[in-house]
Amino acid sequence: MPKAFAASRSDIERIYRAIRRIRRVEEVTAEIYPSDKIKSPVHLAIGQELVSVGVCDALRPDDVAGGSYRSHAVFLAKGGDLNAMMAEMYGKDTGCCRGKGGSMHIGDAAVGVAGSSAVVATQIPMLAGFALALKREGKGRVAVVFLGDGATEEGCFYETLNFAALAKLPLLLVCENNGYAIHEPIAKRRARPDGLCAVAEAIGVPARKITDGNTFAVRDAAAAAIARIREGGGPEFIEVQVYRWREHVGPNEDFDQDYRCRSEAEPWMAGDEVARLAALIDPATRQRIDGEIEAEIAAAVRFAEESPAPAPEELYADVFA
Amino acid sequence: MPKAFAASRSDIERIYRAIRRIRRVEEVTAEIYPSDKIKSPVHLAIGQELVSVGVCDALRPDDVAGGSYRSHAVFLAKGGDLNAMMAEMYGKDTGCCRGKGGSMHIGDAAVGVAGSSAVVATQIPMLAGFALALKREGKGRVAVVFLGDGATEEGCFYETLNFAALAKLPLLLVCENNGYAIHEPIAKRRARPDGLCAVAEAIGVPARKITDGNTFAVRDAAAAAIARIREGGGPEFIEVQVYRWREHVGPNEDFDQDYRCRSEAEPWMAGDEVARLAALIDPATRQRIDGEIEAEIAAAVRFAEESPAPAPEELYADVFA
Amino acid sequence: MSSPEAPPRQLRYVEALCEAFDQEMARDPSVFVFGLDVDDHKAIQGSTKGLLAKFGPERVFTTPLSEDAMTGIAIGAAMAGMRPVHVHIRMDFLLLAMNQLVNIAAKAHYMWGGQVKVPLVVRSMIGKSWGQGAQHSQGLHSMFMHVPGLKVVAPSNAHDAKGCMIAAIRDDNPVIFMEHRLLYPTQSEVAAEPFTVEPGKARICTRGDDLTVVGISNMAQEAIRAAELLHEVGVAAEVIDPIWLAPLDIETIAASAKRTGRLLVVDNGWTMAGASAEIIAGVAERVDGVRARRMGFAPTTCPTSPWLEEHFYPNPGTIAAAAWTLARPAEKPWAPSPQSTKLAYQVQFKGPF
Amino acid sequence: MSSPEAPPRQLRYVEALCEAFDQEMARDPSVFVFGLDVDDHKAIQGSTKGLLAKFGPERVFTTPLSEDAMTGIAIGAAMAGMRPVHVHIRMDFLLLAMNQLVNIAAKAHYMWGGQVKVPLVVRSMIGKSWGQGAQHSQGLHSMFMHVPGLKVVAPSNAHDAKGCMIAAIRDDNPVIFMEHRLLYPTQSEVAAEPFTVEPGKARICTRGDDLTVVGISNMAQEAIRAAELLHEVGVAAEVIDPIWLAPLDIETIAASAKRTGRLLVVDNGWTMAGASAEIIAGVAERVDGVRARRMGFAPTTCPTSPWLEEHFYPNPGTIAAAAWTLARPAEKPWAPSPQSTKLAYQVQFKGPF
Ligand SMILES: Cc1ncc(C[n+]2csc(CCOP(=O)(O)OP(=O)(O)O)c2C)c(N)n1
Ligand SMILES: Cc1ncc(C[n+]2csc(CCOP(=O)(O)OP(=O)(O)O)c2C)c(N)n1
Ligand SMILES: [Mg+2]
Ligand SMILES: [Mg+2]
Repeated sequence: MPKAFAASRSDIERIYRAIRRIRRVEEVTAEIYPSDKIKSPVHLAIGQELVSVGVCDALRPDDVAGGSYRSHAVFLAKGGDLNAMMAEMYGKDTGCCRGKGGSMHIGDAAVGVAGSSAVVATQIPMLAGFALALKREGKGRVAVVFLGDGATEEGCFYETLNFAALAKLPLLLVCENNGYAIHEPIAKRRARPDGLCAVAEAIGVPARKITDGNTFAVRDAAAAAIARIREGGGPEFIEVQVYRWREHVGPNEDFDQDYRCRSEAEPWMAGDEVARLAALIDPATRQRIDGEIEAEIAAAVRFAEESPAPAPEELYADVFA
Repeated sequence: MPKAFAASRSDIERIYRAIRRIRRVEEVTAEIYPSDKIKSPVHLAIGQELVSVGVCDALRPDDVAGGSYRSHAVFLAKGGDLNAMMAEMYGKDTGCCRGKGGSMHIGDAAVGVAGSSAVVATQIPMLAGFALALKREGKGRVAVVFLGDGATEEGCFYETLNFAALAKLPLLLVCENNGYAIHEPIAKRRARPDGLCAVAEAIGVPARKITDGNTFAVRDAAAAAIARIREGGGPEFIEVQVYRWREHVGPNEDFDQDYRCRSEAEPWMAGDEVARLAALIDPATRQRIDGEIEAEIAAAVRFAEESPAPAPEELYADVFA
Repeated sequence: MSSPEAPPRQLRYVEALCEAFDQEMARDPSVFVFGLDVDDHKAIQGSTKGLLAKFGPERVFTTPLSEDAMTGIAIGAAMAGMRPVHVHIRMDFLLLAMNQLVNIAAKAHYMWGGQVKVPLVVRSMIGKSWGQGAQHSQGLHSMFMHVPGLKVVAPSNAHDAKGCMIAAIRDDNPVIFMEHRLLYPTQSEVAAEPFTVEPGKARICTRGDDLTVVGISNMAQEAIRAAELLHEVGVAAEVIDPIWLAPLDIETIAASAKRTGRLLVVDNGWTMAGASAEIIAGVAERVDGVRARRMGFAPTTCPTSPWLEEHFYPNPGTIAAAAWTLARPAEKPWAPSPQSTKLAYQVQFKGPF
Repeated sequence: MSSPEAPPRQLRYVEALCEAFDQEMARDPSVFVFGLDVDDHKAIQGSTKGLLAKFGPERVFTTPLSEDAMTGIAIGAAMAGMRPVHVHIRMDFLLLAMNQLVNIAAKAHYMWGGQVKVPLVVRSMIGKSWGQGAQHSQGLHSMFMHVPGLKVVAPSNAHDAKGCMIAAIRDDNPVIFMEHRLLYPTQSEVAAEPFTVEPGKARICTRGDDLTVVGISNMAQEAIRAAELLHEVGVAAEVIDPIWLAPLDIETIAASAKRTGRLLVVDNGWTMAGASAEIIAGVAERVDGVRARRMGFAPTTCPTSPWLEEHFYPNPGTIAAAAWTLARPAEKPWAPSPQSTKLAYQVQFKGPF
């Protein structure tokens, strides 16, 4: 995979920090998981962090983003509160959803994380609805929706593409194509596994595919698309080829299961953005960044552990607004 | 519109008879309608008959077809019983659905009319299901689904295209694009109004558009597609541009309403297939055919009028098989 | 909130709805009305008439045939601070939107810990008569009542149509707003100023001591007609219109049933695991010894044939007969004459729609 | 049909289901099993294990994520004479398939005048515990019970799982087959030969004269445990498992309630306009003077936090306490100790699934 994008030192450091931070949050979550303190399904982003980071780096703080149950990376890249996310996974009252959403439903309205949903593809029209509101508002804000390859098979994906194009909504659709839906490869699910961009284009949404696993390629494509979208150009679609390193749900690797093999993962691991970007940064800076990340994560875990459980009567709160 | 397809005399007579018969059934239905004897919404096929006739002419009797609430033409072209259809509209016990379905739900299983459905697009996966069964059966039978342009906006349209292509189902999708969904023109509903075939192709279904309103063009395209489908080639999509002469639902014209004007219809009326084909047939033969049709329709109306109403206890029959 | 000086004014149900949109859209720029055909010349039987001209195509617009996504889009827009009114010409089509309504709209406020609200109104119309048939006639309110987080309302007259619609638009929660096609031409007195008919309050329509009859949606009208027929034979029925089905004012119904000792619930929907079951169970949990019965759609799919359709629905005659049997168990069955059971609003109605 | 000579044999719920598929697929070539992930190495928790190898990819296959269309495809295939079993790993996802299930599957036989049949089985699993949360935990059986033309079944043990599945596959109507994730590892005696547990017959699980407790799906197990706890304090509960929810054996329940005079219905779902309302209303219509209560999910969205989730569901302790109050209204409230209320099958269960 060719990796030759121009980026300043501060770009690299910022992006490295963002990716490494997410990677480490996911790894720490995986380490905690067997303790059963996190009583909620977790779908880790390990290996796919570059997409959220690349795209969110091109967003304004007042833009809005949302994704699926696999949204730790989106949440953190968009500026979601790490303490609140960790506490949410622990089911604590201080969680971003007060313990009611768990890992699959994290959101942080204050920084434009619209929320994530566990029924595949449901978030796609939801973010288009945000885009509709942002368009009416007229301040050039943009909505971004992150979705998996599997989500493109649901009817509402196509329906949303059409309406978004028809209404020229300020919506960026970002498909993280990791080639699998749970254990089913895309070839068993799509007549034209390579046709996602063609579908978007046929419906009326300009599309672009990024296959080289480079965060800056994602960022540059997103930045260009977002600039056009802000100007009123209507929705765009970006497909990013990635690889999921861990099992679909849960903390482990699963190359010993019979649906995929490690050799498929190896090129992705070899080209890992965390390592590649780390190598581009001087050791002292890197050490400082890494140390800050570890401290932040440790504090977040402590925060989650020490936070109070919700009181029983909280069960009945917030059914209605 | 160029109209220059080679067809034998008997082809022309057969096709003429089929189209004229449907046209007249629809016209007679429209005449009866104000009497309130038909207590059910009717969606007439006038102006669009050529699609059902052209496609069904290329089908075997043991093939299966189904459509939407606008399916009088499909029903008759596929060989459905006219008496039973007329009695169904009258709500009589002798109706094809024993008075329980009405105009929007006609079906005749004996001749492969799978049934028609009034929730737009629902019939699309249903016919794909028939195609799945026919494929497993392995006798080369084919399923055809007729749908409107509006139906292509529903998620299940795309979902079905993908699965049909993936599973190489023996399914022909025929879109009767009359440019409107009720009173809404396609330009208000689709970002790319001319993109239906492109969408099908992008998903993996070969597609072809016919714009000249020629029944033989439809028949030839359908015959070619059906031959490939029978051989295991998988689904195909045919879009036929047509025009609806009457109001969306009900017996009248509606050019005085403010959503479309007669001048839009005039080229279609001028190129009407009933008149064009009639002119190709010698007057004596034509008179004979026309006479037979009138007699058949008159008999069907009589049959419907004279048939008994269902007994009240029929209400409770057939909830479960 | 209605002004005491304003002269009484009769409005049709559709006009009352339209006035609600008109007033709320003028008041609050975040309100918009959309859905298939809201902007065509028929304007959803007139209920959206004039809105396009007044508020423009950004606030009054049709959509592709994509109920699932368009519902999600409405939800997202609501979460982002707008107040969408999403219109469906048949309630049957909401079955395409169940995932978004139940899995997102109902749950968003709760599952995201109160961070977001979904002030969404979903209007839908129930078809009846002239062979609407299996897929154009369903009253599916019970399915929505079942789900915490949704409000459900079914106004039975023009006054409530306006007041409930304004309340629904102002509500910060998703509201399933169920209309009935047969009610559209019916008139009642409707105040000209904006007013609300608030969630969770039933209305006692007629007073009576012999039995309590609860009528849902247009069945409230049918029950009132049945009460008139019963009155002629000396049975005094207390007819209650719950108006809002979620939250449901079960206390008002239970208090009445406690007093009369007899409860007949008439729904415009199937009875099995439905609103009528809820009302009877809710009363049974609160009051001992009430004798209860329910009526609703026949336990079948809706047929198109008029000879069958006639028996599919409760009507003032069958309601009166059932009420008689419940109130006068010792006497022999009675039913009003068929001619006397017709409702004015049913006679008015003419197909094909 | 089970042979008297066969030695008793314990099977887990998932194994019992798998055996049903295995036997029915071998018997009838028109049966096929499909749905997301039925053919992967996890094989829907083992319930479809080995089927791919034995019956091949034409009869055991995964699908795209397209619940709406795939349901329609199953319906069409069923109308064409096949017998599809469509599998969903969560009942919540059926909300995407409501249009096809309610507008076509339930109505096809009726609306096409008996010309077609829809012998379709829709399997779905209810998730519970370990933070399944808002969208992975719903028991939506009540919505399906509401619709004429659908059958609904919720077996609570391995024996019924096999017998109901075979009955469902052989049934000529669409059957919504509701499983519960927590029941999967539970064992019971299951005959090796094919047998059916036919629609419309409830089972009396324990005999008792003090009150009738109806438990739906896994709540039948919880109710049996509650009955044991009640037994220790001298209350004899008659626990009934309806097994089939549509058609519902209300007569058996009503007869029991008539005898005990007290009825507690415990559902694995919300109570409002749900199965528990139906059962109470159905009994109230048949028997005067029964004191009735219901329990089910809290009237909230399902939270993920274990501290909240704990209070969301009925459990043997809360069931026993409610039963006590119903059976002994004059005495002071009682509840079993928390330790004694745990069910073996709940303790076994471990996330993340
Ligand atoms: C509507 C729906 N169907 C099925 C599922 C079960 N399910 C959960 S995740 C998943 C795979 C989704 O794949 P993809 O969209 O590619 O996302 P990824 O997990 O690869 O990030 C499936 C089928 C679901 N949650 N929602
Ligand atoms: C799911 C659904 N949404 C809306 C409707 C209302 N409706 C009935 S016909 C129709 C237009 C369909 O247009 P098209 O598919 O082009 O068919 P045509 O009537 O032009 O033949 C609409 C919107 C419906 N019946 N079903
Ligand atoms: Mg994927
Ligand atoms: Mg059309």
